[in-house]
Amino acid sequence: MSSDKKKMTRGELGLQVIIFSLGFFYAIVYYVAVPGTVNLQAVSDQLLAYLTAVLTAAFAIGVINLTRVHVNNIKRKRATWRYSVILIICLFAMAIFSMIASPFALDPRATVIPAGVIAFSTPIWEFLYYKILVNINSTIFSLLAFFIASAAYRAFKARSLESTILLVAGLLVILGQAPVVDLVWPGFGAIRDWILAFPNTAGQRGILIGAALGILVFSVRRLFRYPWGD
Amino acid sequence: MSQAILLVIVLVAIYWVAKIAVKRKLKTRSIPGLERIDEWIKEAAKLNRSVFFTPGTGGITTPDTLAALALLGYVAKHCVEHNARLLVANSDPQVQQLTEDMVKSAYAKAGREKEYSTDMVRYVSTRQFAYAAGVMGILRREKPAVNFFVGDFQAEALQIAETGRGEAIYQFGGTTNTDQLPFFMTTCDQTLIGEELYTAQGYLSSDPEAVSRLIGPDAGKILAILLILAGALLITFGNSILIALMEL
Amino acid sequence: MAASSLRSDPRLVYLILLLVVTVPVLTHAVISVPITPTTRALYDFIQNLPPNSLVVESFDYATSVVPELHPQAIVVTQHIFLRPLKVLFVAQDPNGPPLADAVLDTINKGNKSYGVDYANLGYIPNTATLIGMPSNIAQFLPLDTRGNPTASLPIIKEFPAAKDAALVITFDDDGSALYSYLQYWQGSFNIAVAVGATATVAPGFMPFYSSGQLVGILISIRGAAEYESLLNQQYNCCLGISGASSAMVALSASHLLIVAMVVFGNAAYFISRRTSKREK
Amino acid sequence: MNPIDLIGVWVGVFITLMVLSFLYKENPFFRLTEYVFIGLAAGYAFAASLRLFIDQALNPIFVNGNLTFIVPVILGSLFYAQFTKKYSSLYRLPLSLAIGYGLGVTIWSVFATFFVKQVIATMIPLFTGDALTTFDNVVLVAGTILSLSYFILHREQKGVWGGFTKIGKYFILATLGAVFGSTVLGRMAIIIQRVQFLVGDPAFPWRALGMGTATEGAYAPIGVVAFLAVFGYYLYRERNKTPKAEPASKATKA
Repeated sequence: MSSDKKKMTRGELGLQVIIFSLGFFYAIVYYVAVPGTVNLQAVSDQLLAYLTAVLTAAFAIGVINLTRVHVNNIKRKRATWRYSVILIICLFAMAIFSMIASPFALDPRATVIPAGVIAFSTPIWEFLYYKILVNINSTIFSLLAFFIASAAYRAFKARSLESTILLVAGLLVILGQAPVVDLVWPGFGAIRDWILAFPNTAGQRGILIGAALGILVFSVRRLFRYPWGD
Repeated sequence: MSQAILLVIVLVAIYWVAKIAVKRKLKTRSIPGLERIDEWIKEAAKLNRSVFFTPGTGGITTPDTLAALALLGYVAKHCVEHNARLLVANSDPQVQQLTEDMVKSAYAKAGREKEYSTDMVRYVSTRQFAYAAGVMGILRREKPAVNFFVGDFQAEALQIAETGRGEAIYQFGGTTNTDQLPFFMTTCDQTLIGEELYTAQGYLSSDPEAVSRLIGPDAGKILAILLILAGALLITFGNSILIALMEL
Repeated sequence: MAASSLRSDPRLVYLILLLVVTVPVLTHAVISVPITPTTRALYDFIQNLPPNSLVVESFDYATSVVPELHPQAIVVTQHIFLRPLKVLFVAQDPNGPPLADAVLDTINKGNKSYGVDYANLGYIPNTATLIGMPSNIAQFLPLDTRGNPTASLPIIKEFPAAKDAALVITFDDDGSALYSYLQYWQGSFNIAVAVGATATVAPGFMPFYSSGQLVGILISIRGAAEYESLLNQQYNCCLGISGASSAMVALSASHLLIVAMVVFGNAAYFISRRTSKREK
Repeated sequence: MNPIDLIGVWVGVFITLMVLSFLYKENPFFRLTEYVFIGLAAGYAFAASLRLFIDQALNPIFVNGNLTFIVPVILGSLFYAQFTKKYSSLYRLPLSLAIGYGLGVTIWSVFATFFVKQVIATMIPLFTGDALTTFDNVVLVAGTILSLSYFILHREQKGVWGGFTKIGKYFILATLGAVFGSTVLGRMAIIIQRVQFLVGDPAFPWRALGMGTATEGAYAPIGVVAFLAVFGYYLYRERNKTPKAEPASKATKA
């Protein structure tokens, strides 16, 4: 998997110049408070406005990819093609109703879309969003509560000193978190707060600083050479 | 302003250490439990039970997945040597292609392409819980001797870890996702914690350039340790010059 | 026998958990909740904000963690409306705007009116917009969720730039929104930052609380229940508006179940290991 | 009593139980909710990003008459070149703008927020008047340094250095224990709210979740009974279909 040092094509060199100049500008614009010369802040804000315009133009990429994948499933009659039909119907129905009657409606003040259509679509959109979308997603992660309960019994063993430390710290935090336990002995809550405030903060900082350096090196290397190919 | 200078100092230190690492062809430290992998694979061959490997739901650009594939190369090589049966399950289509080539070339290198069969490397599903359900199904049916689940994992890690603990003899895990690490630590015999996952890439990689990219940041970590020590000692005696300097 | 049947089929454990949670919920029992320091810190900060300060509430969570963060959003928003404060609603998740509207539809808004005391400016699409807001809100968020031009709203005339905000509180499920506010709003403009966090990511935010970068952290549904009881003590109102307080007995029961499961699981494990050692 | 909200409650109950049915075994009900969710979420995200494109890119041109915004719109349209065969690499031009800007902003902010601020925050006195704060500070400083040392990759963890990294690992394990304990709180909160919903508990925040009011909510249990009947019938038909030899739970094929 070694990345052989192949030469950048002319096109890639051009792109790298764009990446480096924009990257370098935004890396220093907030560090270097250069009074008097060109007001960096104004330049940066104006450039930001243009960049935002470019980035929002990619609004349809996600839907195009998703539609292509599932239309493919339907054409090839894959095992789950009926589900793909349902997915496509839900996708376009929600897109249309959201464009008419959601907080992202394209014409909330009914200048172009007749007010009657908006009034008709609002309850439908609210039904699709609050009563279906929110409910599905609110339940998916509740499955994990059950998996943790069964894993707690079947898999979380104090097999070594290391897993013992982890389990003891975990159980102390769980006890400290359960409100009723505090009625038995408020010390549990204090132990939990202490574990979260000190050993946890120290360990998290070790991980955080290590990760920050990783991201830093990862980003600076890409300023000089963005790996388009591999 | 001082933070900009410190940023330059850290970057220069990292670049300098990386250069030394390339010149001296340094290696990252050994992965805890690497030698145990060899014993486990030998035992799997002896018991005629398979070795199972799954790299999670990440794509080919996800750092964790790339590190996991480096480990897969190592495991595949040893499975061929001890002729233990390797079984790989994927969630990402591109990772599926990549792992097929890796296992095939492991057999080709030992001149035994004939023994490679397509059902060794299986594509399960891109959907998180369908992937978990599929892997759990394989673990229950195959009852592998060793279960490797290393790479990019989210909430589905717990299901795989629990089922693996029930079915496999040994379990080897690794990810940088701190939210899931506790479930790896309590159910695995050996776990690569956070950045340690990348030591797998560094230790197994033959390319000194790749290894230097892992060793370089050590300079930043040592610098952070020295700064903290100096700052804490100074402030203990009431002198906050270093803090003031860094907050400029 | 019970131990082995639990080991073979996890579905029995699922049933036990379901019962242990359902019974307390059916009893509607409510118990007092001790206050975590990070919750009180946030409550005191909002309670002591000078009148007419601007607070920015950022809804940055997907629908998957509604049970953990929505109760927090309800109690904090209710607190802000009980005090003479102005509030702008924004979101770094597309699900933020409708969830903010639903919260506004529930709480008691007193005599505050839209556009003057509060406004929902909708979705922040990317970091570029987020960085631009402290200098000029209307330029980067031109329309609110009701289609009115942002610049025409009285609250924006009074606070044209987000750097005048006394506090930004983000309800965040993975840290990305929180880090963006810490890096771009606090880093350059010293705006106070607080977070309502899901329980899984809350430990990861503790280093920022201990370093003073965060003025408070609410931890999942328990944080909401604590905040709700603080509100009740001060304003003698709002008990039960978020559903968090009535979940505390079930929370305790489920936690004790997990502890029991780990303890018995390990006991069974050590006994079976000792008997297998003796047989060897 | 609003009939739409009442139907909404029953639909919500059915959906919640269709997802929870995965606990019994993976089945078509669960798969249906997954596909419906992916479709609805993508449709909604599309409308959100379209509205932003109009606000941020088209309005400056057509409402404010600022024609300079035509350039970014043209550049942005190149994103769609990736779907063509011949010009597919053109999408890299607007992408490079996003990448360059992203890298610059990341470098500056990650270093300031995650490195500098955390290092400064750990510069705390190792000896203070009060014994408890001294202990806490030592734990914080030593813990941060030692857990950071665990992630130093170029030295083998042996001898004295191995001792430091081992203690560092214990701090990391305490951290992971705290994450484990907190995760239990998070997951239990979710199942508790779902149970509040299924039993029609008035304490459930009905209005704040757009589910009408507690009066309609009280009818939720009827939905639960209805679903159990439907699911029971499905299992009954499923059991008869598969030959007796195969155990029922074999259905979790990949």
